[in-house]
Amino acid sequence: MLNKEELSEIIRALVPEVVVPEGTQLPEFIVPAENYFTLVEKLKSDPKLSFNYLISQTAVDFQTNMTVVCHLESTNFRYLVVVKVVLTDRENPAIDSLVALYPTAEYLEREIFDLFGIRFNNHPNLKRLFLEDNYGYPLRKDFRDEINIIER
Amino acid sequence: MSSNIYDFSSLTGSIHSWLSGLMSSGWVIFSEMVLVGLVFLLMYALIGLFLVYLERKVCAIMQNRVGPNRVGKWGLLQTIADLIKLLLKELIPIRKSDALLFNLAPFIVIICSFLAMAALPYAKGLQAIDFNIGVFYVMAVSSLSVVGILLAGWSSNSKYSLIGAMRSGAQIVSYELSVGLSLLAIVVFTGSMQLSTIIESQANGWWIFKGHIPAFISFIIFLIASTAEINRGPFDLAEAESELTAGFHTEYSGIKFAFFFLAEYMNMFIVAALGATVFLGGWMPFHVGNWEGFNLIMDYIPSVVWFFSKTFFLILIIMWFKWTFPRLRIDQLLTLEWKYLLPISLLNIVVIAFIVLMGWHF
Amino acid sequence: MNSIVEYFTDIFKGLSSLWAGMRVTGKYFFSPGAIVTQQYPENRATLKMEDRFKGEIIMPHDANNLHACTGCGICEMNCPNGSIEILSDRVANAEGKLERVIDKHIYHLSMCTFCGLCVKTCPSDALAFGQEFEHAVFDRSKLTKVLNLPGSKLRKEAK
Amino acid sequence: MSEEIIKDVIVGENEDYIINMGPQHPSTHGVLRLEVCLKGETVKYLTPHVGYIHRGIEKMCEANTYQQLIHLTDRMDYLSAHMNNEAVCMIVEDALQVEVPERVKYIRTILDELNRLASHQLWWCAFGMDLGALTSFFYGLRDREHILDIFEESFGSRLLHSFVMPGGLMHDVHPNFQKRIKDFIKYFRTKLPEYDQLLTGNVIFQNRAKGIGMMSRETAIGFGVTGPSGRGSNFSCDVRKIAPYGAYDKVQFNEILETGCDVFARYKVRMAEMWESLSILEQLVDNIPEGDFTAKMKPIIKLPAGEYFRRVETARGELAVYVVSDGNKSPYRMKFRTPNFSNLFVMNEIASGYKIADLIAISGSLDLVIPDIDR
Repeated sequence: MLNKEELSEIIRALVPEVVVPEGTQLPEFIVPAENYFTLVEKLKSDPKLSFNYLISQTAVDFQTNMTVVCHLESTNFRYLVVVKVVLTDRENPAIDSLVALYPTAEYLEREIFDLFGIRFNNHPNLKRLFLEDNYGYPLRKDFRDEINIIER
Repeated sequence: MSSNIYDFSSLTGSIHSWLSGLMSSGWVIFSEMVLVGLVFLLMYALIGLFLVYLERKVCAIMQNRVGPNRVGKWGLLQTIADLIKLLLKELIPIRKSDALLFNLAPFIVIICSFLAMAALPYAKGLQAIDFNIGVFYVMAVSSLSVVGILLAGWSSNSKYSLIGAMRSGAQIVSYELSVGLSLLAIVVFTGSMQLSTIIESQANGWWIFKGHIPAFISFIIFLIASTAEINRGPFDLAEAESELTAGFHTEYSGIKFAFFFLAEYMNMFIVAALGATVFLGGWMPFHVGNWEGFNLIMDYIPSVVWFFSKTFFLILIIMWFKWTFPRLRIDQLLTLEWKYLLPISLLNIVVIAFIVLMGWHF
Repeated sequence: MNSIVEYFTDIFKGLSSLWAGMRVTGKYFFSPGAIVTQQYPENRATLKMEDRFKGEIIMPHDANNLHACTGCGICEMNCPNGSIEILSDRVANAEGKLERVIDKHIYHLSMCTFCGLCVKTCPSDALAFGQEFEHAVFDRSKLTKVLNLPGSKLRKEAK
Repeated sequence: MSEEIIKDVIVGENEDYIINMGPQHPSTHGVLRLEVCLKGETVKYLTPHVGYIHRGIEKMCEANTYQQLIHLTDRMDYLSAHMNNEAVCMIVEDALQVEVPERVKYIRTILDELNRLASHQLWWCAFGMDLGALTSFFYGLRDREHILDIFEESFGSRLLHSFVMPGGLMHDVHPNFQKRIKDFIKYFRTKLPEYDQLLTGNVIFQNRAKGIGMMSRETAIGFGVTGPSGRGSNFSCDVRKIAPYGAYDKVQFNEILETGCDVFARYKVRMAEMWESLSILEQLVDNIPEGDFTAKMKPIIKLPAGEYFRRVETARGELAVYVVSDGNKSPYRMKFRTPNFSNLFVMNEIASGYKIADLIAISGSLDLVIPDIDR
């Protein structure tokens, strides 16, 4: 069982652009958007890590940027890591899709697209999941709906 | 035999002679037909309503429930209330459906069950028409209802209905064989297809007891196959409410739906009556060998009671099946027929023929 | 030969497993005492709800038509659905000071999700859960209730 | 609706025969729509459509305080309401570094298991009914009633009991709590063998359930299928074992794993889990320590700025909660990774190629609760 430092050493060796913030609950790795897919692919295929289970994939709107957050677990070694991508372009955020690695990402990414409007490159079927096509992106902080949402 | 104290032939004979005194023979036959038709119509409605009520109560008690208990004493009028509701409901026309066939289908189904009722012997001397091919006639007529089901499924212009109808077609066509072969076993024993002859031949014991193990096996096969033939659970694939919502009658509403519903229960009554007649001695009382006193007491129970109690016993068993077992899948249904029931009943017929040839039966 | 034996043991096993299921339903069929259905409208007299049952929010009043609500508004603040509205007045008391007194404690039953936060957080234990559960009415406005009875006053604790 | 809009639809030989299963269909267990393409009776492919009851719980959480949003989580997976509550409460306790009393941990674990039992019972009813055995539905509901009565006595509500608060419980359990649970365990131990006689051993049931809906371990992990559905494919995903919470580190229990990968394996996992839950309850119910029912909490909870992640095992799989806090009294972003979301979307993978009747069995074996998907 590797501890947090050893894990970040290994991952830093895989993709050197990774930034490891301090003082987080789980091992966290912030990666540039262009290295995102490569990193996750290596995390999954590396026999020492084999992060084969994508627990959750979501996004957070920090108003200055959009952050895509992935929680990955390795079912063999029970490591849990967080991979983050900061997207500074809030108008047209786009990122690589993980569908090729994890089939569950297809629907998680559709949900993110539905609620945040983040586009996923190479996604086989990027359509809205829950809402209508012209609804807007409700989980963005600047989303306003005077009719249906009552502000308190 | 002293079992003719409740003979209905004297009653029917006296009605016939009374009518003959009033009018010419052509009119006698016509008025008798009207009379019998009215009696059957009344009986059909009463039995149908009671069976619906019975089914609800039986399943409720099996499931630790009370069942209908609001309308009337113990909910006895519940089905009548339901019938009134169904009569008042709107008949919804389906867009792009074949209107003629769509409206025709419920009538075909219900007429088939009417026809079959005519040949059943309800008591000694109480039978509308005693064909010499009675068994064959009942089977042939009751299997006609598949035409109605296929028409209903096809003409509704609904995909669920179509799947249900196709299932029903495959199911009835294959299970008809097993029903026929299991009835054939008793026909071989008696040497006659006439229902009255079959009953008379059971005066000294029912075929299920007299016919050794082969008769029992054909009784079991008859129960299974006839349950399948009338589209009842666990073989209710044609309506399969968890898969096809309501199968072939998804698009029907109001009284047209009620026709399907009633016909299903009447078909159950018909196969149970046929099974009771052929295997359990029809209206023949239960006799045990040389117990004269016991047999005499049994003779005092009217033959109508015997017939209906045997029929309802079989109906209860069929209901018991439905409320216990999960539904089969279509391929398993056909596997059961072609791999198990059909070979066994064929083998059974051969064994029975051998027994009859050697004269080993009582 | 083996397959023939298997064929018949399959039939036998299948039939016996079916019989096991039929025994269960048959057992209940012949023991109507096992019926568990409660016949609801008839058993109203004997139907006793648990004393913690969350039926609706009530404000208990004592025999002198006094309640404990000071109108502080904590329940209104804590309600996640906005189902409580408090209309309070300022009334001069005996010493001439202005004191806050509730005018109406309005409770919208139609918006309540029975989370219990108002009862839990009330500092003076003025609210409680009632046992009433038959809330169906013909008019939606009847679901808006005023919890403090007309003419009721704040119970002054003996100092 | 005008006549012109409706055109004749002619299904040619090369066109797919598509039927819509749902949103109002007896066996989709909620407002789920499955667009099923059939060839004869065989499913060629299917597409799930969700969102009919999307309520935006994640958005609503952003406007509520941590105490207030507890009652929203009840309404995600209403059959494991208690586990959902507990997940949020534990994340708050983690962030504030509050140590909850032992008594609270024990009671929470007991409630977890009771809730799991109630949920599995309801699944058993519904699964029997999906396969056409209607009697099983009433037997399961009859026994579930006993658990709901225990809930009602202690928390006042039967299904959506927002009973767990950050830091502990809303109030203490009823004095009868232990006795009633013991009675229930005794009662249910006599009823579970009946379930087996009625359904498990039945030859028709076994033929319906065996060998269909094959989901390999890789598929289960790839699609994130957790809970009993995943464990039926030998995917060890029980959070109670991986990261014990509550009093799960103090009890002996087995993680049920089956290697069958089919519907029957998933069925067996759930049946075995009911026995396992009974044994966990037996170990805990007599050992509830005395003490407070809540830790000292401030009336206004403000989570320190940061990100928190917590997983619990609900009756249907792994529920993960991810909170981003900016130091205010309500979360900045709250994400629920709900088990049914992943469990649903594996349907196309495991139901293609089987009969339409098997599709019902497969969706029943995944034990879907639709509000959990739509959130």
